[in-house]
Amino acid sequence: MADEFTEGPARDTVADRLAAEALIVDVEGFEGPLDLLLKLAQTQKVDLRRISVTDLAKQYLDFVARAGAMRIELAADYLVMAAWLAFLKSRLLLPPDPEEEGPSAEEQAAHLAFQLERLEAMRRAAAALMARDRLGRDVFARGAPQGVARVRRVTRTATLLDLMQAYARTRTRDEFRPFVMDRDGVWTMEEALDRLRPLIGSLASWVELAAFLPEGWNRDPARRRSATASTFAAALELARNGRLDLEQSDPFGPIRIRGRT
Amino acid sequence: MSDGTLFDAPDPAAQERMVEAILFASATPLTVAELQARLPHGCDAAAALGRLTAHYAGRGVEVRKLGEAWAIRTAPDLSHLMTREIVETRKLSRAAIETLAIIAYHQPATRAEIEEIRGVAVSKGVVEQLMELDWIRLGRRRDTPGRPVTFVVTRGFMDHFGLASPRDLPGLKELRAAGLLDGTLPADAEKGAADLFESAAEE
Amino acid sequence: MSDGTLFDAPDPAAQERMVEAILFASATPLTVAELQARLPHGCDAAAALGRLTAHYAGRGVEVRKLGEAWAIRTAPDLSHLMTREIVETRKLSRAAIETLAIIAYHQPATRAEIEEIRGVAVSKGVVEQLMELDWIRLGRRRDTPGRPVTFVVTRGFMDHFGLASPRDLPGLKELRAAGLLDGTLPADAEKGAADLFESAAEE
Repeated sequence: MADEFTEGPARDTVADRLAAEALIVDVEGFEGPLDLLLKLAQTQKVDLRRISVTDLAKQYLDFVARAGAMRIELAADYLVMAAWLAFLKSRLLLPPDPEEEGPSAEEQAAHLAFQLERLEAMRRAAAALMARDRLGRDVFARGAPQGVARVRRVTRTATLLDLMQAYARTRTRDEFRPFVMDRDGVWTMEEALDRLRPLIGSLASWVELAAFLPEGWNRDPARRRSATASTFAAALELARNGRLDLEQSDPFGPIRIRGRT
Repeated sequence: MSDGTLFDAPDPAAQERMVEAILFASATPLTVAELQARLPHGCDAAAALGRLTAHYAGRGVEVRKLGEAWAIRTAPDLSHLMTREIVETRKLSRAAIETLAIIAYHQPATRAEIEEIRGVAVSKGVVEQLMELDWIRLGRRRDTPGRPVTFVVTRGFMDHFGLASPRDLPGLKELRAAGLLDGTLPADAEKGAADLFESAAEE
Repeated sequence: MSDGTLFDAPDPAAQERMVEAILFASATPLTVAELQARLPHGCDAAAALGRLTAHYAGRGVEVRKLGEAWAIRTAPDLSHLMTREIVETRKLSRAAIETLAIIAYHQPATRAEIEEIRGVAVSKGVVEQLMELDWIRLGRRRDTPGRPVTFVVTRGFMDHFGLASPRDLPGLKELRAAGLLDGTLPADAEKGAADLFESAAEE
């Protein structure tokens, strides 16, 4: 940014700037050479656009000389500006050199005048801004603001892919097998019920329960035990539902069932 | 301000404006005496307060007496505007998505069936969560001993997952073809799932 | 809230009450979008704001547009009653005030531009102070070599200085007409500043 403004006070590296800042002395309350120039220009009491830059340069150089005489250590910025103004002043006093490249002395002087005018305009704008009705001084916000209570609610979501992956997981996980009951030797109660239900409807007389064991479940004792237990439980369930009657003549005697109509 | 204010009190509308501004900007409720002290001479704080209260009747805020002091407060029926609900969406837990998947594939499914497939007990929280999401609901009781409740998926479930029917869910064979399923299947798993689809379709 | 609210928006008077309650409760200005988000479905925050602004015209508090946001503030002519509410703020240095003005009138402004206008380096403390006051914030980086950061003014700035739009900055038109706002800025920077004003006004 600074590069495009080569005719101004040179601002080089960060190190240079830091060194310059260390030397800054706030001479009589001026904030930098431009501020000082503006103050001096205002003493000419003319429109800043019609200011005499040669006079201004002279005023500035006088000020710097005076400061030097008073052994006031001036910041580097002030001295850079002084050198540049001395150069500009000499160019303004000499006839223009047609061979010279870059902006003419008049253009440089005009730019300086513009800078001063702009700085002054910004100062006026700043003052106008600060003079507005300001919050906390002229206008006021709600004294007892009510915050918005935040209620956090968590919802859960899942995608179809999640669902399918989850199902695949439940059907394939390693620990899945051990939890599956090995049903080869087990006649479940549901199976017994399914077998009994269609048969009892036509069962008008007493029939021994053992006759209802499924085929092939009589030989292996383990299978017989399972089938007997589940068929007995199924019979109890159907008796409870009023579908059949159950009887046993003596302890450990055969259990007989009869359909109820 | 000139001495004139001693004798020329502001007109009633001006006094009402003043009380309005003071009450608005005050961090704490103010008593009539406190208001009076802050108004120019000759003002009647109580009367201005009365007019202000009437002006705000039925508006979004109201002038309310709190003990001996007065304040402007939100109308009680609008208090719901003062809370902001932050809805946070998180992924369903693994237990919940698996339970849901089993219900979707095997519906109607009893708790015992879900537990048998997952190999762990189904927690009450998971079922409640899925019901709250309106993804599962109770189906008909199973006509087996104990008449256990069954779970089925809901219309909401189909809407969320973009399914016309749970039968549109890819079967295990298709899952495997899609690379979603690797590892060995239990011998009867595929058949079992297919069977269940059939029975579900019949209902 | 039932689904019905999707279709049955509250009537205009009810919407106005709601906006009134929300604006009253907030110490900081709220944008139309923020208001809209807190109103039930189907409400028109902008229209309700318009009615509310008209209702409060001439009262002790007023509805004010502050940048892109809206707030209820006490009427400026009643500031003499508010001595008790005045918040004593640290007096700003001349450097801070000028830096703030340069950012406001030239935004987005780079540090180099501020330094060029003031003729001195911007001290770090000034930028920090203005940021702490929530009057300036970082804008988008300038698309020039080095991609310098830019500064823009905030919603807090608009609120503090009671500006409805960046165009309301005192003397802005005159400064622009005099060519004092775009003198040595590169063409793209100028465009950037213009864009910002435009887009701010459009929002």
